[in-house]
Amino acid sequence: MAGSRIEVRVQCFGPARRLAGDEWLSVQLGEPATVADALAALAQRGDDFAALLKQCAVALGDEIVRRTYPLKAGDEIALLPPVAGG
Amino acid sequence: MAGSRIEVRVQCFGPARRLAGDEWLSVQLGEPATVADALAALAQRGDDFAALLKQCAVALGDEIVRRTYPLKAGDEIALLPPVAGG
Amino acid sequence: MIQMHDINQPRIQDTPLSLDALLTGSERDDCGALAVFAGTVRNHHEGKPVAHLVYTAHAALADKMIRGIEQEIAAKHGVPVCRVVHRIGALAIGESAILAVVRAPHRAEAFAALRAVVDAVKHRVPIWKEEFYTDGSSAFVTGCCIAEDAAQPHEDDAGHDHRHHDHGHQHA
Amino acid sequence: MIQMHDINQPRIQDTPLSLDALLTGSERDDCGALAVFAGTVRNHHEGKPVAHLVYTAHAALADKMIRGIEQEIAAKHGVPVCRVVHRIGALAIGESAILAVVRAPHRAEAFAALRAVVDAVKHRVPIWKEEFYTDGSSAFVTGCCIAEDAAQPHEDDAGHDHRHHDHGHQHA
Repeated sequence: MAGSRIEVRVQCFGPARRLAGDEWLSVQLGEPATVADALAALAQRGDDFAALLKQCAVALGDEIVRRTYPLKAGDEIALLPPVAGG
Repeated sequence: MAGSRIEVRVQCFGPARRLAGDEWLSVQLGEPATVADALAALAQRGDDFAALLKQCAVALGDEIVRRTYPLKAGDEIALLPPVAGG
Repeated sequence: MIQMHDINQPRIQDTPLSLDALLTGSERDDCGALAVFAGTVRNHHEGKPVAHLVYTAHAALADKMIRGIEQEIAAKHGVPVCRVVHRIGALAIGESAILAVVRAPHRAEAFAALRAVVDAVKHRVPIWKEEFYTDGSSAFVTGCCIAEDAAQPHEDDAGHDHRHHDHGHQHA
Repeated sequence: MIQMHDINQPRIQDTPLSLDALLTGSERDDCGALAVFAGTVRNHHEGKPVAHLVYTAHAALADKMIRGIEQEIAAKHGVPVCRVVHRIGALAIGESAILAVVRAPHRAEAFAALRAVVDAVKHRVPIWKEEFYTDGSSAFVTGCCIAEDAAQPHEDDAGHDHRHHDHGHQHA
Protein backbone atom coordinates (compact mmCIF):
# COMPACT_ATOMS: atom_id res chain seq x y z
CA MET A 1 0.00 0.00 0.00
CA ALA A 2 1.18 3.52 -0.75
CA GLY A 3 2.99 5.20 2.09
CA SER A 4 4.77 2.12 3.47
CA ARG A 5 8.49 1.68 2.92
CA ILE A 6 10.39 -1.17 1.28
CA GLU A 7 14.01 -2.21 1.27
CA VAL A 8 15.80 -2.94 -1.99
CA ARG A 9 19.27 -4.47 -2.14
CA VAL A 10 21.73 -3.07 -4.71
CA GLN A 11 24.66 -5.05 -6.12
CA CYS A 12 27.49 -2.88 -7.44
CA PHE A 13 29.70 -3.88 -10.37
CA GLY A 14 32.94 -2.56 -11.82
CA PRO A 15 33.66 1.09 -11.04
CA ALA A 16 30.41 1.32 -9.05
CA ARG A 17 31.73 -1.25 -6.58
CA ARG A 18 34.95 0.65 -6.18
CA LEU A 19 33.15 3.97 -5.65
CA ALA A 20 30.65 2.40 -3.24
CA GLY A 21 33.43 0.66 -1.36
CA ASP A 22 31.24 -2.41 -1.11
CA GLU A 23 29.56 -5.00 -3.33
CA TRP A 24 26.13 -4.64 -1.71
CA LEU A 25 24.22 -1.54 -0.69
CA SER A 26 20.61 -1.17 0.38
CA VAL A 27 18.08 1.62 0.06
CA GLN A 28 14.74 2.30 1.75
CA LEU A 29 12.07 3.48 -0.70
CA GLY A 30 8.51 4.71 -0.26
CA GLU A 31 5.91 2.72 -2.18
CA PRO A 32 5.19 2.67 -5.03
CA ALA A 33 8.88 2.59 -6.00
CA THR A 34 10.68 2.43 -9.32
CA VAL A 35 14.26 1.94 -10.45
CA ALA A 36 14.48 5.72 -10.78
CA ASP A 37 13.56 6.09 -7.11
CA ALA A 38 16.31 3.66 -6.10
CA LEU A 39 18.85 5.57 -8.18
CA ALA A 40 17.71 8.86 -6.64
CA ALA A 41 18.23 7.42 -3.17
CA LEU A 42 21.66 6.06 -4.12
CA ALA A 43 22.66 9.45 -5.55
CA GLN A 44 22.68 10.79 -2.00
CA ARG A 45 25.97 8.93 -1.48
CA GLY A 46 27.91 11.69 -3.23
CA ASP A 47 28.52 13.58 -6.45
CA ASP A 48 30.89 11.03 -8.02
CA PHE A 49 28.45 8.21 -7.37
CA ALA A 50 25.53 10.28 -8.62
CA ALA A 51 27.40 11.04 -11.84
CA LEU A 52 28.18 7.36 -12.36
CA LEU A 53 24.57 6.36 -11.68
CA LYS A 54 23.44 8.42 -14.68
CA GLN A 55 25.52 6.15 -16.91
CA CYS A 56 24.52 2.87 -15.26
CA ALA A 57 22.16 0.31 -16.64
CA VAL A 58 20.13 -1.52 -14.00
CA ALA A 59 19.47 -5.26 -14.02
CA LEU A 60 16.89 -7.28 -12.10
CA GLY A 61 17.85 -10.95 -12.29
CA ASP A 62 19.17 -11.48 -15.81
CA GLU A 63 17.12 -8.71 -17.41
CA ILE A 64 18.08 -5.09 -17.93
CA VAL A 65 15.20 -2.91 -16.76
CA ARG A 66 14.32 0.68 -17.53
CA ARG A 67 14.18 3.57 -15.05
CA THR A 68 10.40 3.26 -14.94
CA TYR A 69 10.40 -0.40 -13.84
CA PRO A 70 8.51 -0.95 -10.54
CA LEU A 71 10.33 -2.37 -7.53
CA LYS A 72 8.92 -4.40 -4.68
CA ALA A 73 10.20 -5.32 -1.23
CA GLY A 74 13.13 -7.72 -1.36
CA ASP A 75 14.12 -6.98 -4.95
CA GLU A 76 17.83 -7.11 -5.69
CA ILE A 77 18.99 -4.83 -8.46
CA ALA A 78 22.41 -4.63 -10.09
CA LEU A 79 24.22 -1.43 -11.03
CA LEU A 80 25.98 -1.86 -14.38
CA PRO A 81 28.36 1.01 -15.20
CA PRO A 82 29.65 1.51 -18.76
CA VAL A 83 31.14 -1.80 -19.90
CA ALA A 84 34.53 -2.65 -21.38
CA GLY A 85 34.99 -6.31 -22.17
CA GLY A 86 37.59 -7.82 -24.46
CA MET B 1 75.06 -15.44 -82.55
CA ALA B 2 71.95 -14.50 -84.50
CA GLY B 3 70.64 -17.24 -86.72
CA SER B 4 71.56 -20.22 -84.53
CA ARG B 5 68.85 -22.05 -82.61
CA ILE B 6 68.52 -22.72 -78.89
CA GLU B 7 66.41 -25.12 -76.86
CA VAL B 8 64.38 -23.87 -73.91
CA ARG B 9 62.62 -26.19 -71.51
CA VAL B 10 59.12 -25.25 -70.33
CA GLN B 11 57.60 -26.44 -67.06
CA CYS B 12 53.79 -26.42 -67.04
CA PHE B 13 51.71 -25.75 -63.91
CA GLY B 14 48.04 -26.12 -63.05
CA PRO B 15 45.68 -26.06 -66.00
CA ALA B 16 48.65 -25.65 -68.38
CA ARG B 17 49.98 -29.03 -67.31
CA ARG B 18 46.62 -30.64 -67.88
CA LEU B 19 46.25 -29.04 -71.33
CA ALA B 20 49.84 -29.90 -72.29
CA GLY B 21 49.40 -33.45 -71.06
CA ASP B 22 52.90 -33.28 -69.57
CA GLU B 23 54.87 -31.35 -66.95
CA TRP B 24 57.76 -30.52 -69.28
CA LEU B 25 57.76 -29.30 -72.88
CA SER B 26 60.59 -27.92 -74.94
CA VAL B 27 60.77 -25.40 -77.75
CA GLN B 28 63.44 -24.56 -80.33
CA LEU B 29 63.94 -20.82 -80.82
CA GLY B 30 66.02 -18.74 -83.20
CA GLU B 31 68.45 -16.34 -81.50
CA PRO B 32 68.05 -13.75 -80.15
CA ALA B 33 65.02 -15.19 -78.30
CA THR B 34 62.63 -13.73 -75.75
CA VAL B 35 59.85 -15.09 -73.55
CA ALA B 36 57.41 -13.85 -76.16
CA ASP B 37 59.13 -16.03 -78.78
CA ALA B 38 58.82 -19.07 -76.54
CA LEU B 39 55.13 -18.39 -76.00
CA ALA B 40 54.60 -17.96 -79.74
CA ALA B 41 56.24 -21.33 -80.37
CA LEU B 42 54.14 -22.98 -77.65
CA ALA B 43 50.95 -21.48 -79.11
CA GLN B 44 51.41 -23.83 -82.08
CA ARG B 45 50.18 -26.65 -79.82
CA GLY B 46 46.56 -25.62 -80.34
CA ASP B 47 43.93 -22.96 -79.82
CA ASP B 48 43.10 -23.88 -76.22
CA PHE B 49 46.74 -23.80 -75.23
CA ALA B 50 47.30 -20.55 -77.14
CA ALA B 51 44.37 -18.95 -75.30
CA LEU B 52 45.72 -20.06 -71.94
CA LEU B 53 49.22 -18.80 -72.76
CA LYS B 54 47.85 -15.27 -73.08
CA GLN B 55 46.84 -15.41 -69.41
CA CYS B 56 50.02 -17.05 -68.16
CA ALA B 57 52.78 -15.39 -66.24
CA VAL B 58 56.25 -16.76 -66.97
CA ALA B 59 58.87 -17.46 -64.32
CA LEU B 60 62.60 -18.04 -64.69
CA GLY B 61 63.91 -19.53 -61.46
CA ASP B 62 62.05 -17.75 -58.67
CA GLU B 63 61.44 -14.55 -60.64
CA ILE B 64 58.48 -13.65 -62.79
CA VAL B 65 59.77 -12.23 -66.06
CA ARG B 66 58.11 -10.07 -68.68
CA ARG B 67 57.41 -11.06 -72.30
CA THR B 68 60.45 -9.06 -73.41
CA TYR B 69 62.90 -10.97 -71.21
CA PRO B 70 65.76 -12.54 -73.25
CA LEU B 71 66.25 -16.30 -73.18
CA LYS B 72 69.44 -18.27 -73.68
CA ALA B 73 70.19 -21.91 -74.40
CA GLY B 74 69.36 -24.20 -71.49
CA ASP B 75 66.94 -21.81 -69.77
CA GLU B 76 64.01 -23.42 -68.03
CA ILE B 77 60.89 -21.31 -67.86
CA ALA B 78 57.67 -21.98 -65.96
CA LEU B 79 54.16 -21.36 -67.28
CA LEU B 80 51.95 -19.95 -64.52
CA PRO B 81 48.25 -19.86 -65.47
CA PRO B 82 45.80 -17.73 -63.45
CA VAL B 83 46.19 -18.70 -59.80
CA ALA B 84 43.65 -19.75 -57.17
CA GLY B 85 45.11 -20.49 -53.79
CA GLY B 86 43.29 -20.69 -50.48
CA MET C 1 22.13 -21.68 -36.72
CA ILE C 2 22.16 -24.38 -34.05
CA GLN C 3 25.50 -25.23 -32.45
CA MET C 4 24.81 -28.51 -30.72
CA HIS C 5 28.36 -29.19 -29.66
CA ASP C 6 28.61 -26.58 -26.97
CA ILE C 7 25.22 -25.06 -26.50
CA ASN C 8 25.54 -25.47 -22.74
CA GLN C 9 29.11 -24.36 -22.27
CA PRO C 10 29.38 -21.16 -20.24
CA ARG C 11 30.36 -18.02 -22.14
CA ILE C 12 31.97 -16.53 -19.03
CA GLN C 13 34.85 -18.51 -17.55
CA ASP C 14 37.24 -17.93 -14.65
CA THR C 15 39.81 -20.38 -16.04
CA PRO C 16 42.19 -19.97 -19.00
CA LEU C 17 40.44 -19.99 -22.36
CA SER C 18 41.18 -22.80 -24.80
CA LEU C 19 40.94 -22.26 -28.53
CA ASP C 20 41.01 -26.02 -29.07
CA ALA C 21 38.00 -26.44 -26.79
CA LEU C 22 36.12 -23.78 -28.72
CA LEU C 23 37.00 -25.26 -32.11
CA THR C 24 36.55 -28.94 -31.33
CA GLY C 25 33.19 -30.20 -32.46
CA SER C 26 32.34 -27.02 -34.34
CA GLU C 27 33.63 -28.28 -37.69
CA ARG C 28 31.18 -28.04 -40.59
CA ASP C 29 31.68 -29.60 -44.00
CA ASP C 30 29.74 -26.78 -45.66
CA CYS C 31 32.08 -24.09 -44.31
CA GLY C 32 35.24 -23.09 -46.16
CA ALA C 33 36.23 -20.30 -43.80
CA LEU C 34 37.20 -20.29 -40.15
CA ALA C 35 38.01 -16.93 -38.57
CA VAL C 36 39.25 -16.59 -35.02
CA PHE C 37 39.94 -13.62 -32.79
CA ALA C 38 41.75 -13.64 -29.46
CA GLY C 39 41.97 -10.51 -27.36
CA THR C 40 45.08 -10.83 -25.25
CA VAL C 41 46.43 -8.76 -22.38
CA ARG C 42 48.80 -6.08 -23.69
CA ASN C 43 51.74 -4.77 -21.69
CA HIS C 44 50.73 -1.16 -22.35
CA HIS C 45 47.64 1.03 -22.60
CA GLU C 46 47.77 4.58 -23.91
CA GLY C 47 51.43 4.79 -23.05
CA LYS C 48 51.21 3.37 -19.52
CA PRO C 49 52.97 0.07 -18.77
CA VAL C 50 50.42 -2.55 -17.67
CA ALA C 51 51.32 -5.25 -15.12
CA HIS C 52 48.09 -7.27 -15.20
CA LEU C 53 44.32 -6.95 -15.64
CA VAL C 54 41.29 -7.93 -13.64
CA TYR C 55 38.02 -8.59 -15.44
CA THR C 56 34.73 -8.76 -13.58
CA ALA C 57 31.28 -9.47 -14.98
CA HIS C 58 27.63 -9.81 -14.12
CA ALA C 59 28.07 -13.44 -15.08
CA ALA C 60 24.45 -14.54 -15.48
CA LEU C 61 23.48 -11.53 -17.57
CA ALA C 62 26.75 -11.54 -19.54
CA ASP C 63 26.34 -15.22 -20.41
CA LYS C 64 22.80 -14.66 -21.61
CA MET C 65 23.74 -11.54 -23.59
CA ILE C 66 26.69 -13.22 -25.30
CA ARG C 67 24.41 -16.07 -26.41
CA GLY C 68 21.96 -13.52 -27.76
CA ILE C 69 24.69 -11.65 -29.62
CA GLU C 70 25.98 -14.90 -31.14
CA GLN C 71 22.50 -15.68 -32.48
CA GLU C 72 21.97 -12.12 -33.70
CA ILE C 73 25.28 -11.95 -35.58
CA ALA C 74 24.91 -15.47 -36.97
CA ALA C 75 21.51 -14.59 -38.40
CA LYS C 76 22.56 -11.16 -39.68
CA HIS C 77 25.67 -12.43 -41.49
CA GLY C 78 24.36 -15.88 -42.41
CA VAL C 79 27.11 -17.79 -40.63
CA PRO C 80 26.37 -21.26 -39.21
CA VAL C 81 28.82 -21.03 -36.29
CA CYS C 82 29.46 -17.95 -34.16
CA ARG C 83 30.87 -18.43 -30.66
CA VAL C 84 32.43 -16.20 -28.00
CA VAL C 85 33.86 -16.92 -24.57
CA HIS C 86 35.14 -14.30 -22.16
CA ARG C 87 37.37 -14.83 -19.17
CA ILE C 88 37.06 -13.11 -15.81
CA GLY C 89 39.45 -12.78 -12.87
CA ALA C 90 43.12 -11.77 -12.85
CA LEU C 91 44.93 -12.12 -16.19
CA ALA C 92 48.66 -11.87 -16.84
CA ILE C 93 50.23 -10.22 -19.89
CA GLY C 94 49.70 -12.39 -22.96
CA GLU C 95 46.70 -14.31 -21.60
CA SER C 96 43.47 -14.32 -23.61
CA ALA C 97 40.52 -12.36 -22.26
CA ILE C 98 38.18 -13.14 -25.15
CA LEU C 99 38.02 -15.76 -27.88
CA ALA C 100 35.65 -15.55 -30.82
CA VAL C 101 35.16 -18.16 -33.54
CA VAL C 102 33.16 -17.93 -36.74
CA ARG C 103 32.70 -20.60 -39.40
CA ALA C 104 31.10 -19.65 -42.71
CA PRO C 105 30.86 -20.95 -46.24
CA HIS C 106 33.09 -18.10 -47.50
CA ARG C 107 35.60 -15.77 -45.94
CA ALA C 108 33.86 -12.45 -46.57
CA GLU C 109 30.99 -13.21 -44.19
CA ALA C 110 33.35 -14.91 -41.74
CA PHE C 111 35.47 -11.75 -41.44
CA ALA C 112 32.41 -9.49 -41.19
CA ALA C 113 30.72 -11.63 -38.54
CA LEU C 114 33.92 -12.00 -36.53
CA ARG C 115 34.47 -8.27 -36.35
CA ALA C 116 30.83 -7.62 -35.54
CA VAL C 117 30.56 -10.19 -32.78
CA VAL C 118 33.75 -9.00 -31.06
CA ASP C 119 32.61 -5.38 -31.25
CA ALA C 120 29.16 -6.25 -29.91
CA VAL C 121 30.50 -8.23 -26.95
CA LYS C 122 32.97 -5.48 -26.08
CA HIS C 123 30.33 -2.75 -26.26
CA ARG C 124 27.20 -4.37 -24.89
CA VAL C 125 28.01 -7.10 -22.37
CA PRO C 126 28.34 -6.31 -18.63
CA ILE C 127 32.07 -6.94 -18.24
CA TRP C 128 34.54 -4.52 -16.71
CA LYS C 129 38.27 -4.28 -17.18
CA GLU C 130 40.53 -2.86 -14.49
CA GLU C 131 44.12 -2.22 -15.47
CA PHE C 132 46.90 -2.48 -12.90
CA TYR C 133 49.99 -0.54 -13.89
CA THR C 134 53.61 -1.21 -13.09
CA ASP C 135 53.66 1.90 -10.88
CA GLY C 136 51.09 0.29 -8.56
CA SER C 137 48.13 2.43 -9.65
CA SER C 138 45.03 1.05 -11.35
CA ALA C 139 42.07 2.27 -13.39
CA PHE C 140 38.89 0.96 -14.92
CA VAL C 141 39.03 1.16 -18.69
CA THR C 142 36.68 3.66 -20.31
CA GLY C 143 33.44 1.89 -21.15
CA CYS C 144 30.23 1.97 -23.15
CA CYS C 145 26.94 2.86 -21.49
CA ILE C 146 24.46 -0.01 -21.88
CA ALA C 147 21.41 1.67 -20.30
CA GLU C 148 18.67 2.06 -22.89
CA ASP C 149 17.28 5.07 -21.12
CA ALA C 150 20.36 6.85 -19.83
CA ALA C 151 21.05 10.40 -21.01
CA GLN C 152 21.39 9.30 -24.65
CA PRO C 153 20.46 6.00 -26.25
CA HIS C 154 23.27 3.66 -27.21
CA GLU C 155 23.61 4.32 -30.92
CA ASP C 156 25.62 1.76 -32.81
CA ASP C 157 27.35 -1.20 -31.30
CA ALA C 158 29.51 -2.02 -34.29
CA GLY C 159 30.38 1.51 -35.33
CA HIS C 160 32.57 4.25 -34.01
CA ASP C 161 29.91 6.48 -32.57
CA HIS C 162 29.08 4.43 -29.51
CA ARG C 163 29.31 6.41 -26.32
CA HIS C 164 32.37 6.21 -24.17
CA HIS C 165 32.46 7.41 -20.61
CA ASP C 166 35.67 7.94 -18.79
CA HIS C 167 35.78 6.16 -15.47
CA GLY C 168 39.49 6.15 -15.08
CA HIS C 169 39.45 6.68 -11.34
CA GLN C 170 43.12 6.61 -10.57
CA HIS C 171 44.20 4.96 -7.35
CA ALA C 172 47.77 5.06 -6.16
CA MET D 1 58.61 -6.59 -38.42
CA ILE D 2 61.06 -9.41 -37.73
CA GLN D 3 59.60 -12.80 -36.86
CA MET D 4 62.54 -14.69 -35.51
CA HIS D 5 60.63 -17.73 -34.41
CA ASP D 6 59.85 -19.13 -37.82
CA ILE D 7 61.70 -17.08 -40.37
CA ASN D 8 62.98 -20.23 -42.01
CA GLN D 9 59.82 -22.32 -41.91
CA PRO D 10 58.47 -23.09 -45.38
CA ARG D 11 55.30 -21.28 -46.41
CA ILE D 12 54.32 -24.15 -48.73
CA GLN D 13 53.80 -27.51 -47.04
CA ASP D 14 52.67 -30.92 -48.27
CA THR D 15 51.69 -32.07 -44.77
CA PRO D 16 48.67 -31.05 -42.63
CA LEU D 17 48.86 -27.47 -41.37
CA SER D 18 49.09 -26.87 -37.63
CA LEU D 19 47.69 -23.72 -36.09
CA ASP D 20 49.62 -24.45 -32.90
CA ALA D 21 52.86 -24.59 -34.85
CA LEU D 22 52.07 -21.24 -36.47
CA LEU D 23 51.13 -19.60 -33.16
CA THR D 24 53.85 -21.01 -30.94
CA GLY D 25 56.70 -18.58 -30.50
CA SER D 26 54.86 -15.72 -32.20
CA GLU D 27 53.48 -14.27 -28.94
CA ARG D 28 54.19 -10.58 -28.36
CA ASP D 29 53.55 -8.73 -25.12
CA ASP D 30 52.81 -5.53 -27.03
CA CYS D 31 49.98 -7.11 -29.04
CA GLY D 32 46.43 -7.22 -27.71
CA ALA D 33 44.90 -8.78 -30.81
CA LEU D 34 45.39 -12.13 -32.48
CA ALA D 35 43.40 -12.81 -35.64
CA VAL D 36 43.49 -16.14 -37.44
CA PHE D 37 42.02 -17.37 -40.69
CA ALA D 38 41.82 -20.94 -41.89
CA GLY D 39 40.58 -21.76 -45.37
CA THR D 40 39.15 -25.26 -45.22
CA VAL D 41 37.94 -27.62 -47.93
CA ARG D 42 34.19 -27.19 -48.44
CA ASN D 43 31.94 -30.01 -49.54
CA HIS D 44 30.37 -27.89 -52.28
CA HIS D 45 31.34 -25.28 -54.88
CA GLU D 46 28.76 -23.33 -56.83
CA GLY D 47 26.22 -26.02 -56.22
CA LYS D 48 28.40 -29.01 -57.13
CA PRO D 49 29.22 -31.55 -54.43
CA VAL D 50 32.99 -31.70 -53.91
CA ALA D 51 34.75 -34.94 -52.92
CA HIS D 52 38.28 -33.62 -52.43
CA LEU D 53 40.75 -31.01 -53.72
CA VAL D 54 44.25 -31.10 -55.10
CA TYR D 55 46.46 -28.04 -54.71
CA THR D 56 49.64 -27.61 -56.72
CA ALA D 57 52.16 -24.78 -56.58
CA HIS D 58 55.35 -23.43 -58.03
CA ALA D 59 56.77 -24.03 -54.58
CA ALA D 60 59.97 -21.97 -54.75
CA LEU D 61 58.26 -18.93 -56.23
CA ALA D 62 55.17 -19.31 -54.04
CA ASP D 63 57.27 -19.48 -50.88
CA LYS D 64 59.19 -16.35 -51.85
CA MET D 65 56.03 -14.47 -52.83
CA ILE D 66 54.21 -15.35 -49.60
CA ARG D 67 57.16 -14.02 -47.59
CA GLY D 68 57.08 -10.84 -49.63
CA ILE D 69 53.33 -10.44 -49.12
CA GLU D 70 53.72 -10.97 -45.37
CA GLN D 71 56.30 -8.17 -45.21
CA GLU D 72 54.23 -5.90 -47.45
CA ILE D 73 51.03 -6.31 -45.42
CA ALA D 74 52.85 -6.06 -42.08
CA ALA D 75 54.39 -2.75 -43.13
CA LYS D 76 51.21 -1.38 -44.70
CA HIS D 77 49.02 -2.16 -41.68
CA GLY D 78 51.66 -1.71 -38.99
CA VAL D 79 51.31 -5.22 -37.57
CA PRO D 80 54.33 -6.89 -35.94
CA VAL D 81 53.35 -10.45 -36.89
CA CYS D 82 51.84 -11.57 -40.19
CA ARG D 83 52.26 -15.19 -41.27
CA VAL D 84 50.72 -17.46 -43.90
CA VAL D 85 51.23 -21.11 -44.74
CA HIS D 86 49.60 -22.93 -47.64
CA ARG D 87 49.25 -26.65 -48.11
CA ILE D 88 49.64 -28.52 -51.37
CA GLY D 89 48.66 -32.04 -52.42
CA ALA D 90 45.35 -33.88 -51.97
CA LEU D 91 43.07 -32.47 -49.25
CA ALA D 92 39.94 -34.05 -47.82
CA ILE D 93 36.79 -32.14 -46.87
CA GLY D 94 37.39 -30.12 -43.71
CA GLU D 95 41.18 -29.99 -44.01
CA SER D 96 42.91 -26.61 -44.00
CA ALA D 97 44.45 -25.36 -47.24
CA ILE D 98 45.65 -22.04 -45.85
CA LEU D 99 46.34 -20.63 -42.40
CA ALA D 100 47.00 -16.96 -41.75
CA VAL D 101 47.93 -15.37 -38.44
CA VAL D 102 48.20 -11.69 -37.54
CA ARG D 103 49.17 -10.19 -34.19
CA ALA D 104 48.70 -6.46 -33.65
CA PRO D 105 48.42 -3.99 -30.79
CA HIS D 106 44.70 -3.49 -31.53
CA ARG D 107 42.03 -5.46 -33.31
CA ALA D 108 41.21 -3.00 -36.10
CA GLU D 109 44.58 -3.39 -37.79
CA ALA D 110 44.63 -7.11 -37.04
CA PHE D 111 41.35 -7.64 -38.90
CA ALA D 112 42.41 -5.40 -41.80
CA ALA D 113 45.79 -7.08 -42.19
CA LEU D 114 44.31 -10.58 -41.92
CA ARG D 115 41.81 -9.94 -44.69
CA ALA D 116 44.43 -8.26 -46.87
CA VAL D 117 47.03 -10.98 -46.51
CA VAL D 118 44.57 -13.77 -47.28
CA ASP D 119 43.28 -11.91 -50.34
CA ALA D 120 46.80 -11.21 -51.57
CA VAL D 121 47.94 -14.81 -51.22
CA LYS D 122 44.82 -16.09 -52.97
CA HIS D 123 45.16 -13.64 -55.84
CA ARG D 124 48.89 -13.37 -56.43
CA VAL D 125 50.70 -16.56 -55.45
CA PRO D 126 51.28 -19.36 -58.00
CA ILE D 127 49.01 -21.99 -56.46
CA TRP D 128 46.29 -23.88 -58.32
CA LYS D 129 43.22 -25.59 -56.96
CA GLU D 130 41.64 -28.52 -58.76
CA GLU D 131 38.25 -29.65 -57.49
CA PHE D 132 37.22 -33.29 -57.76
CA TYR D 133 33.46 -33.74 -57.65
CA THR D 134 31.43 -36.62 -56.32
CA ASP D 135 30.35 -37.43 -59.89
CA GLY D 136 33.96 -38.21 -60.82
CA SER D 137 34.59 -35.05 -62.84
CA SER D 138 37.09 -32.36 -61.94
CA ALA D 139 37.92 -28.76 -62.76
CA PHE D 140 40.53 -26.14 -62.01
CA VAL D 141 39.03 -23.28 -60.05
CA THR D 142 38.80 -19.97 -61.87
CA GLY D 143 41.93 -17.98 -61.15
CA CYS D 144 43.60 -14.58 -61.21
CA CYS D 145 46.11 -13.68 -63.92
CA ILE D 146 49.47 -12.81 -62.34
CA ALA D 147 51.31 -11.76 -65.50
CA GLU D 148 52.26 -8.11 -65.32
CA ASP D 149 52.17 -7.76 -69.06
CA ALA D 150 49.30 -9.98 -70.08
CA ALA D 151 46.38 -8.42 -71.97
CA GLN D 152 45.53 -6.13 -69.03
CA PRO D 153 47.59 -5.33 -65.97
CA HIS D 154 46.56 -6.91 -62.70
CA GLU D 155 44.77 -4.04 -61.01
CA ASP D 156 44.03 -4.54 -57.38
CA ASP D 157 44.98 -7.56 -55.39
CA ALA D 158 42.81 -6.84 -52.40
CA GLY D 159 39.78 -5.47 -54.20
CA HIS D 160 37.00 -6.90 -56.27
CA ASP D 161 38.23 -5.86 -59.68
CA HIS D 162 41.03 -8.35 -60.05
CA ARG D 163 40.76 -10.36 -63.22
CA HIS D 164 39.26 -13.79 -63.18
CA HIS D 165 39.72 -16.22 -66.00
CA ASP D 166 37.63 -19.29 -66.32
CA HIS D 167 39.69 -22.41 -66.70
CA GLY D 168 37.03 -24.83 -65.68
CA HIS D 169 38.03 -27.53 -68.11
CA GLN D 170 35.58 -30.24 -67.24
CA HIS D 171 36.80 -33.80 -67.34
CA ALA D 172 34.50 -36.72 -66.83
